[in-house]
Amino acid sequence: MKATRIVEAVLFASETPLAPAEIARASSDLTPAQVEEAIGELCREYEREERAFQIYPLGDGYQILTRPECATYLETFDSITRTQRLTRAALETLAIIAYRQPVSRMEIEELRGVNVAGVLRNLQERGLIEVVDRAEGLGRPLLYGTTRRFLDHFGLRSLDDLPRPEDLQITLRTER
Amino acid sequence: MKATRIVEAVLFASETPLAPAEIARASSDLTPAQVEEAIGELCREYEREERAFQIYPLGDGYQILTRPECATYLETFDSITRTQRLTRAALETLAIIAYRQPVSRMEIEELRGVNVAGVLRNLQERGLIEVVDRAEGLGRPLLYGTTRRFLDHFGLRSLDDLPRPEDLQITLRTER
Amino acid sequence: MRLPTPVGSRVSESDDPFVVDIERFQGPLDLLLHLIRSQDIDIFDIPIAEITAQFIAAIEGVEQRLTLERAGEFLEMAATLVRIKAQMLLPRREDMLEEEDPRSELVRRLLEYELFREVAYVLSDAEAERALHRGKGHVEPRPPPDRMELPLELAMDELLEVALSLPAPPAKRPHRAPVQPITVDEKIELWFKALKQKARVPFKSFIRRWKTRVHAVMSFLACLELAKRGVVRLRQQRPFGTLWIYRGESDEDR
Repeated sequence: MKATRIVEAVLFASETPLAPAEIARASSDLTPAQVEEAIGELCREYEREERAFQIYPLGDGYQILTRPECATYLETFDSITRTQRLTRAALETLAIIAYRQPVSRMEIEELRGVNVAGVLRNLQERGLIEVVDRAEGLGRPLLYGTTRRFLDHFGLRSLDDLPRPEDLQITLRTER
Repeated sequence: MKATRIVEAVLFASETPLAPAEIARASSDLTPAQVEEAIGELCREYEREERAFQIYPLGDGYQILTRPECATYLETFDSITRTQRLTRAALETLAIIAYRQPVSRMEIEELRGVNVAGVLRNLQERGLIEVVDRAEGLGRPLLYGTTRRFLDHFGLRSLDDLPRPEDLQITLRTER
Repeated sequence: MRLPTPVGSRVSESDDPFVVDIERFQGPLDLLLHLIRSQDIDIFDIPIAEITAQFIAAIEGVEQRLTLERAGEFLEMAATLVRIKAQMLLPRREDMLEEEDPRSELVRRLLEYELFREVAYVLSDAEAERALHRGKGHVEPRPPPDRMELPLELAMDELLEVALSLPAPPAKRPHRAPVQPITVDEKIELWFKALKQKARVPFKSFIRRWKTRVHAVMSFLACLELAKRGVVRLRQQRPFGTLWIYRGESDEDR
């Protein structure tokens, strides 16, 4: 069977992003490089045929998702959990973890000026952050980092996709 | 947006077969008859473009599924749908914890006569048991109990609903 | 990724900048930033007296409206502001460098917090954008499947059957020492030691410190073995009476 077809079958059957190396496991004849090539080919085909979906890079993998233009037509089928957005407290905490990881709860609280125990628990339950290490020193506090799912949730390829602090408009105001 | 594109988006996003009338809910401009027509058109497109998937009639609805020829390539990913079974060791340990919680590792080992560290870790990973407390006394050993997921799995409302026949050698602990 | 819209446009403001709904704010830093930014105050030259007054006015009655912990966070900031104000009123010492502005630590915290607040808005936009894409299954994208997500194949009667086959727990739960194999030879050693000090030893006294049956059995086997070798003699006056172990060479003790 053609590589494009195998890759398409695997991507279609998956509900999560898959890395090229993972997709390549489908067949012993398939290399990650061939998978990448097949994905490129499929992307062009979907574009040409005006499919309702496209292959999107997410984290270190790829996933077939519907195009944003279709979103309004799918709203009636939305489940409640699906549309749940994060609170500002959660977003601020995630922002700090994303940039400062591995980071302890105390450091986050210092930065946000508020207690974050509940928010951390919540983010952990949603699989957006995880304990990645323990710090040295007193009490050996847990250190948090973001997960693969974090990238997926925000449609990011990697943490490098996050804006650099100097790109934010805020920097204009920090200059004297 | 073209009817075929809307229908494709809905079919793609759905995990279950959808009847034409259900699909038509995506847009007020869409009738079930148009949905049927669009499905016919999509089927022909998928055939012509040799897609790895096709639209199949299932019950009174339709669902996009990968073609049977692709099945062999998807086998490596079957763990996604495969169910998990517990080993005898895990089952025994779970039984002891269910009926004697909160219970320490030492007590379980005493009953089973073998080391259960690995089994406990495994059951914890599966979310069936958790650390519920620490015992008093030397070393303050961790005490294990069953989780919410454990109850959910058996459809129990609480631990009191666990069957307790007369000849059960292990009795639910009442103290603590 | 798109750049965020400016902070000011996100915070809905009333006409009076310091009539604020405290529950809308993420914490004291958020509120303080709002007061500063909404009045176009230079963050590097905060009029502390004015801002402190506004801050305290804004958190008036905070104890009633927020939980004790959240209220405490705001009150702590109020105390910090008052302390900074006091420091600024103190006459400056001559050796004090210009950088040692009592406000500088607060400014550093505010700028750092503002940065992350900004990133949070960027993330919020990214989240909204991502939500426009629907994956298969139309449920929230899940992490790589792990054990938690595999349906567990286990019926209650299966668990119950296993539970029924398990041994009863020991009546007493003695403190369990690490399991060590107990040998007759070991017990023989102990008998030798005991009989070195006394000419006769009651069997009972010997096994008293061993709580388990296996120790008693091994001790008894050791006695028999020693008796067989002629090293000790055993004596029991009547059935179930005290069993005495005599040193073999002390025949005259009889």
